[in-house]
Amino acid sequence: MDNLPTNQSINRDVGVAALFIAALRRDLMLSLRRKSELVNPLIFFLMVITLFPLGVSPEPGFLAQLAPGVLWVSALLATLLSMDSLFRSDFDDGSLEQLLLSPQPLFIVVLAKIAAHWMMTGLALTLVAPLIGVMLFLPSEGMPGLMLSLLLGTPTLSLVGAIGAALTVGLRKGGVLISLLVLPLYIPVLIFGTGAVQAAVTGLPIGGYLALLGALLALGITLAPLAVAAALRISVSG
Amino acid sequence: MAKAEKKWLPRWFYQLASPRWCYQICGKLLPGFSLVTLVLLLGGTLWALLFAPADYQQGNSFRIIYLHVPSAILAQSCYMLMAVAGAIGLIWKMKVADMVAKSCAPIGASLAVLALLTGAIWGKPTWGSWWVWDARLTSMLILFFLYLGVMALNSAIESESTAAQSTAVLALVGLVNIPIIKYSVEWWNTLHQPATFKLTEKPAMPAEMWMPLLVMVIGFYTFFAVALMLRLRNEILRRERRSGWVKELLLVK
Amino acid sequence: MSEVLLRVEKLFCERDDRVLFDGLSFSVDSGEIVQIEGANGSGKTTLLRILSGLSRNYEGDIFWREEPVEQARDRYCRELLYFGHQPGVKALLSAEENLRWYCALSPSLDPSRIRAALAEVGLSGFEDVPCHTLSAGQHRRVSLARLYLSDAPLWILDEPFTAIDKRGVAAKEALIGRHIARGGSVILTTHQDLQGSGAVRRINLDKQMEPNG
Amino acid sequence: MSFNSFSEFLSMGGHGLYVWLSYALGLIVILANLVLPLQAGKRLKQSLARRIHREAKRS
Repeated sequence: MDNLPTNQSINRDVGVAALFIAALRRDLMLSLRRKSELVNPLIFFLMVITLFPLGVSPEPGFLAQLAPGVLWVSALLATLLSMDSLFRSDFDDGSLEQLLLSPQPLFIVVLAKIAAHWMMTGLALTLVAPLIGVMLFLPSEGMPGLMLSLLLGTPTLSLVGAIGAALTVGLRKGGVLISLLVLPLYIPVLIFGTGAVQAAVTGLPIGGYLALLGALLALGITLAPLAVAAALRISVSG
Repeated sequence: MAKAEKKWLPRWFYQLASPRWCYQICGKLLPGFSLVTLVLLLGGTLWALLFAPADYQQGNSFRIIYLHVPSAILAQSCYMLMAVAGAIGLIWKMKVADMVAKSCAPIGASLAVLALLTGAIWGKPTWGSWWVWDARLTSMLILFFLYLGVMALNSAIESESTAAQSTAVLALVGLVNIPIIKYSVEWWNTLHQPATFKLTEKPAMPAEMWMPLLVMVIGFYTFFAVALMLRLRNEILRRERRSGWVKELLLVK
Repeated sequence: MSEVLLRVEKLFCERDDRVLFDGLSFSVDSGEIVQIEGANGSGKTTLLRILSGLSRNYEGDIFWREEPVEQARDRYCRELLYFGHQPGVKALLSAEENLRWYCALSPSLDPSRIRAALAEVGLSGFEDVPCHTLSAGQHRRVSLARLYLSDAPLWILDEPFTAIDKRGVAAKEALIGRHIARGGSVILTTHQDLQGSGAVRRINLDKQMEPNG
Repeated sequence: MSFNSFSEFLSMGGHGLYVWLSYALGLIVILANLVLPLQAGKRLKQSLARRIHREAKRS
């Protein structure tokens, strides 16, 4: 009978980059195979936007003024809506336990999962946003500001939302709670995001806003996965 | 590693870690703190209402500052204490720190409500409406939301230790966010209503005005200590209900 | 050649106002099977979750190769295979994709043996079928295939034989026997009696909690 | 003393409603923070004592 290989001889560690890519691929594959989850946030986004002209006024000038805020608030809510599922299925089927028991850095896997989530929600929202901007009579000068601010802002939303998702993953009724936890934390992104769109509409430089959104994103990328990893360990432990 | 670290910390740190010691010391401190609180708050209020001069612009409605500012300061300090206590509980697995963090949340939330209400009332004679999206008031509102989130999470999780740890993580995330929120809200405020009249940003307050304010702030801090100790004692009893000393304590009565 | 792998000292855990175990001490040597017994709700799963490092709601000390497990966390994770209540199999991924992911997560699993392992658990031909078309028992078998890939010395198995037929159980027992023979050790819970796997040490959580027992 | 008479003190130069409302709210919040934990503590001690007696009887 062959003996167990000693610890030193087990040398199959995949590198950090390979691990990140493997985790990203796995999560993208999972969401692509479940089409409904992919389109649900987009449909929600579209529906909420439709409510505003119906509820407030269809008058173009008025809507154009409202558009930056409405677009950003809807994008924020759509992201929030999809957040709960980030770790939920992994928790339910036991893959989360296996993930926590891995000697590989949890930080990397968490970051990959969030990146995959963002590609399926934030990035998709960014891509359809100009279309919806047109429906709300957002002036065409505002479009670059809208796209760029969403591109920089939505990853931060996913990162912060993931903290809420990790904290509530062990709870049956996590859905509403997650919004309570996360919405106040979304406020800075909302302020700078709408600020960028409004500045772009009025022809002011938007570099400052984008820089701030970028700074928030950088902070989020470095700190949020740590908080998520800690929160996951706590939630699974309980 | 944990054991090696322990030697570096002062002795009182470990005594604090003992719920029993903490319960007893709180019991000893409470009467003194209560007395000081009573004197400070009563004296401060009388000073503020009777002797402090009226503001030349706002008249007597200015006297609301003596409640608004201390409660706003306390609401923020309380959040900080909650997050720090939570972090200590997370790192050193110190039960008492968890209990302090849990006891902080309702007190802080109530003080945030007081700051919001007094701010709103103050806004009526100053701006002519009950609510104005002033930067300070808006930040305070968001702080209140953060408190609500912490309390909601804490009550949603059944296991006490898991609840304490999860809440601590959330409070720490909130603590990192508070400066960002404050900064962004201030930016947003100047963007939308430039150079409006600010409630509490006065150039130089004369001594007759800020002295009672100082008394009130200190009074609120001691009041907070009293309220915290009351809640902490309850929490210690509840969490330690199966330990021998609690049983003895309750059987004696 | 037997060496102490895992040592547990004065483990205490309570849940929902109930003490599950108090002062529980034991050690697991290499080449040893330890079976955790007890009635339902006696804390078997909780104990396994604590031993694996998933749950940290306990008091007491756990040592891995005589090093406190908190410090040896990285080494311990490398040398541990945990099979939990939920199989940890993604329904939307195929069996092979599931196993490839686990190989990326833990270096003690050998990806070159995936096909062979799936054949061993009777799933050859199902490698690239999405797992949601498989039955619950097959799900567990996908997860159990990890045992055939594993070079980890310590296996912690929570009810590994549920939803598996007799022949499958015999094969798993043979596998455990081989693992023991090459110097590995196993901690498991099961309702079945282990047969032919040599010496099995039993730890009964019910007896442990009897007064003065 | 900034006021000459008690009625002047009450009216607060026309801002009486706001000032007194604020101070009333302040009083309520402060008292609530003291009374509620005291009550809760009392109830907690009673229920814990009952429980201990129950357990003592049973064993």
